[in-house]
Amino acid sequence: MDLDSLYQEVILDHYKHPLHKGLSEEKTIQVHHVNPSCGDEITLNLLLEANMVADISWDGVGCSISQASTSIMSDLLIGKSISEAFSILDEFSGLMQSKGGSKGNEEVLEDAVALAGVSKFPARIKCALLGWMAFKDAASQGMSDEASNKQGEENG
Amino acid sequence: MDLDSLYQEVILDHYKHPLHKGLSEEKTIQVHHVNPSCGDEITLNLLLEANMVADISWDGVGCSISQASTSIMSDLLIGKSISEAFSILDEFSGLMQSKGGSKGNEEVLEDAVALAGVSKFPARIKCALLGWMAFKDAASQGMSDEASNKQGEENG
Amino acid sequence: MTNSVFDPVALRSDFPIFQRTVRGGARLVFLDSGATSQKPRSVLDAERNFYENHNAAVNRGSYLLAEEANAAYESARQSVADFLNGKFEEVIFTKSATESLNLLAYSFGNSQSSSKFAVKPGDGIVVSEIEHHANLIPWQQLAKRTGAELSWFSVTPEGRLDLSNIDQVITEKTKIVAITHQSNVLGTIIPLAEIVKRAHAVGALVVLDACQSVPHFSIDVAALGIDFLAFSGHKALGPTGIGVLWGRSELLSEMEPFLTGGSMIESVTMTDATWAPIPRRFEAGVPNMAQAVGLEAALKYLTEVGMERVHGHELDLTASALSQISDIPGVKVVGPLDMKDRGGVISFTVEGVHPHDVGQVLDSFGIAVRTGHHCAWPLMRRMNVVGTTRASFYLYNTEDDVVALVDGIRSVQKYFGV
Amino acid sequence: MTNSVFDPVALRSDFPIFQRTVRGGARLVFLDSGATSQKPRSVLDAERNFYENHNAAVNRGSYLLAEEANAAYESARQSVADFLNGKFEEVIFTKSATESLNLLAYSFGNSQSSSKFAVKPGDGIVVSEIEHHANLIPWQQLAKRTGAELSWFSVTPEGRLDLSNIDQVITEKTKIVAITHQSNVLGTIIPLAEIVKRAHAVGALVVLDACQSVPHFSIDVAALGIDFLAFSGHKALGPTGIGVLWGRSELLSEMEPFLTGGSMIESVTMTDATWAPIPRRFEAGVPNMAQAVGLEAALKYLTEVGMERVHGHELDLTASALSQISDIPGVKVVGPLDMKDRGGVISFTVEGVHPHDVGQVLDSFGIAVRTGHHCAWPLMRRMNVVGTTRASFYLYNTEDDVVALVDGIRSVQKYFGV
Ligand SMILES: Cc1ncc(COP(=O)(O)O)c(C=O)c1O
Ligand SMILES: Cc1ncc(COP(=O)(O)O)c(C=O)c1O
Repeated sequence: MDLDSLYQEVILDHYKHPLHKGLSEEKTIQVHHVNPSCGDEITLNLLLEANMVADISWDGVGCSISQASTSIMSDLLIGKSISEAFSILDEFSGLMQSKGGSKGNEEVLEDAVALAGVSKFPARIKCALLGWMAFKDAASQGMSDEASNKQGEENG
Repeated sequence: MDLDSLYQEVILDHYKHPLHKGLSEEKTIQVHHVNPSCGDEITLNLLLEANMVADISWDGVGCSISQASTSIMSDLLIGKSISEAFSILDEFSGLMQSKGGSKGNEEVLEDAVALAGVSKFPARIKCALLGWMAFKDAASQGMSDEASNKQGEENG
Repeated sequence: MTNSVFDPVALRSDFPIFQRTVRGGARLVFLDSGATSQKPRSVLDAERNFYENHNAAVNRGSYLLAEEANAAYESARQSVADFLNGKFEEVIFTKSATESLNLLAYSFGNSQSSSKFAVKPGDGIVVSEIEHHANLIPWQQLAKRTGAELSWFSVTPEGRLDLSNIDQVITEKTKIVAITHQSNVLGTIIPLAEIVKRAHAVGALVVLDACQSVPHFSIDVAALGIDFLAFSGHKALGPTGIGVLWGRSELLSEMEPFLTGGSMIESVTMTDATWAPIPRRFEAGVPNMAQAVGLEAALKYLTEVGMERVHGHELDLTASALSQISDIPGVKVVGPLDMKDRGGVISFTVEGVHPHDVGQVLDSFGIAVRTGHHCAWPLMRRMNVVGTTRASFYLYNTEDDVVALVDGIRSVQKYFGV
Repeated sequence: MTNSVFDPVALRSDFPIFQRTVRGGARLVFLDSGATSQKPRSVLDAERNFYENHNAAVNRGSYLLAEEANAAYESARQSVADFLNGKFEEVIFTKSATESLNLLAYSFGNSQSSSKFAVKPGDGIVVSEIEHHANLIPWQQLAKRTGAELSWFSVTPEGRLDLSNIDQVITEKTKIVAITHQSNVLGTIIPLAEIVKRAHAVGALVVLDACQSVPHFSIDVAALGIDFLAFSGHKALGPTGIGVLWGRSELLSEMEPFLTGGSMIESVTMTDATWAPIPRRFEAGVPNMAQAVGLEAALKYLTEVGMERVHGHELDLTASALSQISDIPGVKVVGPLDMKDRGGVISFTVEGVHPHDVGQVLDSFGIAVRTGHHCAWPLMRRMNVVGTTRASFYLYNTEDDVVALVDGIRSVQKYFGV
């Protein structure tokens, strides 16, 4: 059944036992994203240290796909450099657009390949991307803040 | 041919030699009407005297149907009492709504029965009614002016 | 369509879409008519016949096709007027209920300050917590633009409109009361008469969002005593791209236009324009003619089936579904649990499973429901849910559909192990 | 449709309406495509296929039909973007060009005073004397509401836009230049490049009313350098009830919404709302899905025929008609007499016969033309006519239609003895 390709065991596990859920105090930046078509919301705290993703923590409400995807994403990206994280994000976005045509590169995406089936359900792609897009937004803002802080220091 | 039922000789005659066209100075009231769908316009002067239609004069641009109908209308209604004029107007409106089902009551409508064919051409009914509606408006306004003048006098 | 017994199974054959199957060959169990309805063949035929035989721009030509197009379009207007028990010139064709409601808000906003429709600082606009965004945001925006104050009826935990404070909500300052006839989430039908009475007592205008009522039960605008009403054709078996604004003629004929352009004018110069009488004043441009004709066919279809029978059938299905669904452990109905003042919409939550996932599993059995906030986000917060799964019924649904839904919900629970 | 020779007679068989006859069995000579076009079978089939197989509300459901409806609707958006050489998110579906133009005027009017789109007292809005009411009255109203000043290009006696005073018309104060690409009355194609250059030099936005150009020749929004463009589907072989607003994404994404309601929001509380990104921000409510799908089929049909061939064919017919009509004594063409910068629209007057009567007699021969002011009343006054008779050509017209028209005009003169 097609449904099983969507709801892989891994996904249901992450859904029931999400990783890094619960906001940590330590953060460089916080973002809040919503999926206006279903009302799902996520708050994500990102801690950047020397161009590294030092920590991600998050909270929010959402379906199994968005919760599992955010759980997998945070576990996967913590400890990576920002540029590594962005290239993983690109890889994942590509997988989501693949319309079921790709199984995903497990070396890069690890557990996130379990979300490959989502690409066959167009209405769910946004669910799978919710946490990733929040991370992307946070990281971009965090870096530009850092950049302007640096510039401030240099100028000051 | 259907066209000839629309453009009766009488209509083309009135179109080429319209009666009471050219605004007279003597008037109780002046109204201006337009047909917004084709841009035709009419200005009509009405002179009321003791509840009689003492004079109608008019000017304007319009198609053969509107011009002929206004010409016929003015010639027909001058000299009638207002209540007679309104009942002729009702008769004519009824004829226009008849969808080709009526030839019109010649005793009441005289030359205006030549416009019976218009009722088969829904887009032209407004043309045929333009002058009549201007008269109706003028007469209604004229009467209410008179009424309020009278009341003014009585109150004054 | 016969006038004898109501047979939804026979009637389904009038709707071509039920000939197709969905996921993996499943029968289509369409329970999302609250979002949009399916179309009978007669509606599609009417539109096609317009295009194939009478297509021309209305109001604009004196040739035969244009005459026919005009007659078709204005006949549609008369049919809508008859369906609502309103008058011909009181029916304005829009593209949707959303446009109809925005039309009102913008027209009021465009009024001269001397006009009785002008909305001023200190004036009140009243809505409710059950509003669809389409009958909420236009009024929020009007309030913001004019300095008027927005206030609202709240909703009881059961999902009823709370009118206990009606005299504090609708006050002497209230100019507009804009309210939904039947909630698209809860199925609740509001106590309209009481609201109309109070609103008119203080001189306020009543705008009824009838999106969920006009398609489902017989509406008589004169008897309801309201001032304006909006609905969408696509929820009433009609085409997409057509909506209706009905308004009392004495009001409409004094209101400012909304969209401006061709056909709505009396005369135009480079700097100024004057307006045509209603209904044209509110219909700028070449209108959605084919869609109006399609809507006429839809209302004719509904009339031939009989609105009482449509309504009765929906109530039967709803009563059956309501009792079966609320009996499932772990499933909670959001909205009234009894059939009093309630239409054919059921929202529910399944403990431990997000609505989106409920919908997905149901979809795998061919069951089409809607999930999420249903464009009524404030109501979701009020009911303390992130969203719901919603099943909505229409004349083509059957008891088999109810069975499929109830079985489907149990499968959802099994699938997610809750 | 083959890619070999262009054969309008063969192509007519794709348009069901040409199978019917009109008054007294006459062949339909349809010369009113400037008002609305006829529809090829493929457009009607596309709409019907949507309703019969994929009908569901977009943006709202996670079931199969809703996925399919979404895919169909967004594919239509991509097709429009491709047709105009714009981007996906730059295409907003409206109900008509009239709505598209009103959307812009209202959105600008809704802007905060700090916004770059705000229109303030002293700001300038520029139009022209050739405007259709749809691209004139919305700007008159915006000017009135904001205190901005409306000014305009005038028209030469020949029917060309007079740009001799362009630097006085478009000034440093000008914020918006809203102009028609091709006159629906005169056929004139305006010198757009010069206007865009001047407008952008002073920082003004250029709004193009492309109702009469998009259906008739190939448009590349990037190459034209404009900021916004509006057209109606029904004039481009598409269904009624669908229009397009194209706008540069960097502009649209900073603009205030127009219609508010479902699907155009990011989040909503009882008192406030925030907006979704473009294109959704400008598409409140369940959209005209079937009509978007129909428009896609129409643009596909045009693309398969080839816009160059459509345009070339129209120019051939127009050149032929123009020379024959202007040769008839007593007949005066209103608009350019040569083919330079001119599309397939010819307006004319017949001395001694009112346009309405001209149209009526032509109708008796099965010839459908439009008569009156063509929603361009100020232009009529400028050209010193009460109205004109207008013939407009499209891909399905033939040289036989031109012959019928020319013979018809002579018959009009005979009938009225002029
Ligand atoms: C130049 C021009 N602009 C605007 C319009 C308005 O288009 P619609 O009535 O389809 O909104 C038309 C057609 O009527 C037109 O020819
Ligand atoms: C109660 C209610 N109001 C308004 C609307 C808006 O209707 P539409 O999207 O057709 O404009 C809907 C449906 O979506 C509704 O259910």
